Amino acid sequence: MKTAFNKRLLVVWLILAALTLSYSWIDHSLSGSLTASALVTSCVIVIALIKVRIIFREFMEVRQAPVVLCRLADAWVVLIGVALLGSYFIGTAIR
Amino acid sequence: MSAVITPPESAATPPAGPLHQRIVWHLSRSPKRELWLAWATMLVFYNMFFPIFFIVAQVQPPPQPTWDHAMQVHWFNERHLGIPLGLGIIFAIGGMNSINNALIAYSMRRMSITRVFGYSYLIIYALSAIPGLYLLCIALIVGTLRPERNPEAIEWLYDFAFLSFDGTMGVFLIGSLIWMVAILIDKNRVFPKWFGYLNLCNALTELVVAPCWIFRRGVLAWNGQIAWWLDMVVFGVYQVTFIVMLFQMIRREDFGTGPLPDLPRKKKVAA
Amino acid sequence: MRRIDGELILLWTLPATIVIWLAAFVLFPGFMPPMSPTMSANEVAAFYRDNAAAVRSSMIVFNWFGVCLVPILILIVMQIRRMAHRTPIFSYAMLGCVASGPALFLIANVCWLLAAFRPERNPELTQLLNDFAWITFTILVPYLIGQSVILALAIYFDDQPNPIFKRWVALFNLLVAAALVPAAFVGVSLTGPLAWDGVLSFWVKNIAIAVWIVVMGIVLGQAVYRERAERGSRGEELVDA
Amino acid sequence: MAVLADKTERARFIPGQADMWAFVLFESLVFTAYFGFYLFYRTQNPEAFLHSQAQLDLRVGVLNTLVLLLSSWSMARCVQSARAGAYQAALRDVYLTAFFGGVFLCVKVFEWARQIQLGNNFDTSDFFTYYFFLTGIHFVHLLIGFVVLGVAVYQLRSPARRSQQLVETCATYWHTVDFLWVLIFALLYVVR
Repeated sequence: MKTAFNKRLLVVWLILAALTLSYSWIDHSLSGSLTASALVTSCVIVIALIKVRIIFREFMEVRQAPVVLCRLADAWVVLIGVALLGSYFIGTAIR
Repeated sequence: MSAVITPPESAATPPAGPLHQRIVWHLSRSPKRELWLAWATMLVFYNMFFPIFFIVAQVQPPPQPTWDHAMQVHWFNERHLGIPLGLGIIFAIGGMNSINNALIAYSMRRMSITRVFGYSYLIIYALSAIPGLYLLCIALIVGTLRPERNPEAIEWLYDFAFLSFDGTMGVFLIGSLIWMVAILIDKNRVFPKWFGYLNLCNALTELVVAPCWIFRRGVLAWNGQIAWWLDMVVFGVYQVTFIVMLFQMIRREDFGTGPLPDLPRKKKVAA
Repeated sequence: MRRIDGELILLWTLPATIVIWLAAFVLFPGFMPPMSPTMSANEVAAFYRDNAAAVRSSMIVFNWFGVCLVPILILIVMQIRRMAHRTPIFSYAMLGCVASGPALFLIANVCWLLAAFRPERNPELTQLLNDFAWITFTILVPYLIGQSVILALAIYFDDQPNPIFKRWVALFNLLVAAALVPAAFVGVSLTGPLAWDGVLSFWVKNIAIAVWIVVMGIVLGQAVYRERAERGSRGEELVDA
Repeated sequence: MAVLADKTERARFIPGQADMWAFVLFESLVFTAYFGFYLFYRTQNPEAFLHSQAQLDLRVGVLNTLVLLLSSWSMARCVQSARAGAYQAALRDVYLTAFFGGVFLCVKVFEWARQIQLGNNFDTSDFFTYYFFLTGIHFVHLLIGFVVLGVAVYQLRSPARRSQQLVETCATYWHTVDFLWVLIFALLYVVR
């Protein structure tokens, strides 16, 4: 029983680590060019939010929590995403 | 401690009648009149405190730290009556603050914990009012006293006032943490645990104010969006919450030493 | 049972405190009569230059004995605890008021001493220190008002046949609190009754404080002695074994 | 099969105190506000931010993220061990969590020291103000996290205590510190 649980957590960790390393790849593919990029920013934020959601669901066990908490956690991820992308794009627009 | 008198049961039920009569009864005859009076004082104090700072004295939200001497002198001149009158009211009603702290200290006394928490909170908040409130008010009043004063001296008073207000959050921070620990380890269920965690949120945003000693512009300056506005929002939420929490505590109070009973839901409607 | 040994010693420090304060008050050349807020910077500087010795000696005495009222206030806190209250909330509130008055007074005190420290200083700075000292000294009323009102409420709620303090003490405290309120508005004007040398801000406020100290000293003394007598008649040990 | 049965049998539950979830949601709102201000002001002067940002070493950030994810992983294992009654394993997992947290702190301090050596202080540029501010406030949360881990150890050590609810509450706090760092890392190191 314990090993079964641990395997799932291991897989979760590996996915999170892979997503983290994908940042290295994004950074590398830009090869040090110093330009603002809405595309990169959006990708980076979305990947971070995916990671946050995985942490919520797997590590924080929201997956097994009452539906209210599930919805609330998802709503928060969306809220954070909207706030972050919103401030970035509003800032870009009114610059 | 205080002599405890058990009043006859009939005296403990509020009389029927219009709202203002019942309020008067709660404040003067009810067995919980001391607590209700303290709570009402708290409500009155905070309902006067914020309008005075924002509307009468107009010293909040804070002005720019980057202003030059001419602007600072102008700022003081615009408020030459608002500051001494508004802050004068603050000095006249300031003693109420002590009753607020006493009520909060009492909430800790009602918990299943040592008295040290309540006394520490009481003393820390009595102390914190000096750098966090009175000293800065005095600096502002002295600043408006003589418009012809050397602008450099005015600038000193200006900085003193706003840095003293924003920059001395440590006392409030530790007080908040003391209340948090008290709530979290309490077994008498005086407050819900999430309120304890909200104390931590409040304490953490008060940490964020400290950079105002370093920055004169940007989000961390004494009027910055993070150091001032966000802190105000969190503090506002915290404050409204604790006023409501204390209200609930007094309603549930049974003057015992064990766990606070829950409110009887039906009975309230019937009454 | 609360131990009461030594309460009389603390109580009898009050006359000594009053004498010392009165002496220092009279010794300070700026109090009799109070310095005018309309003095120019040069006049203020000249005042501290000419009266440096008197300013220093009186303010050093105040610095030493400024906190002497605290034990008396704590004695009042102890009497509030004896009252027929359901909660200790008034004694807590009173305790919260105790230290702030002396703390604000000491700030004023330090500013006066600083003003006299360097006579050759730019007069504008000396005037700034003088303003700060006077405003702080006059406006230190919030907790004095607070403790009077709290005491009045505590007495009013003390429902017992033989209350600790009589009802008139509550009324007296409210009166004193009302007399202290105008001093909070000292910053409004440099002249007139509200200015720091005015009738309301200086004379009424300071006389009210003095009368409060004397009257409360007497009624507190009565209460303390009565408590001892009651304990004695109940045959309790006055001396802590 | 047994796992499945066990799972369906157990009703859906809130991990830890619901109160801690209120903290998590509130605190993440506060952080969202910090991030929002950062992103907004970043777009007002992108060149300066990009220029300062180029001085951060992404590898240090990646390493720290992996380390903190490891700590979260072991904390999650701790909760499951404690739930299964394997308290020795649970204790070991808390210590492991604290160890990874400690590694994170050391790397963080090292990184700060290096940036200061490079001349990037709290007040040298807007980007580094945000960098030190966000990493600093997160650092404080992590320090509180050690107190929280202490509570978990205290609970797990004595058979008389062992409140599963408190252990889960502690874990929820620790994961919050982790996911906040995931966001901070993305926003400070990689966003363009």
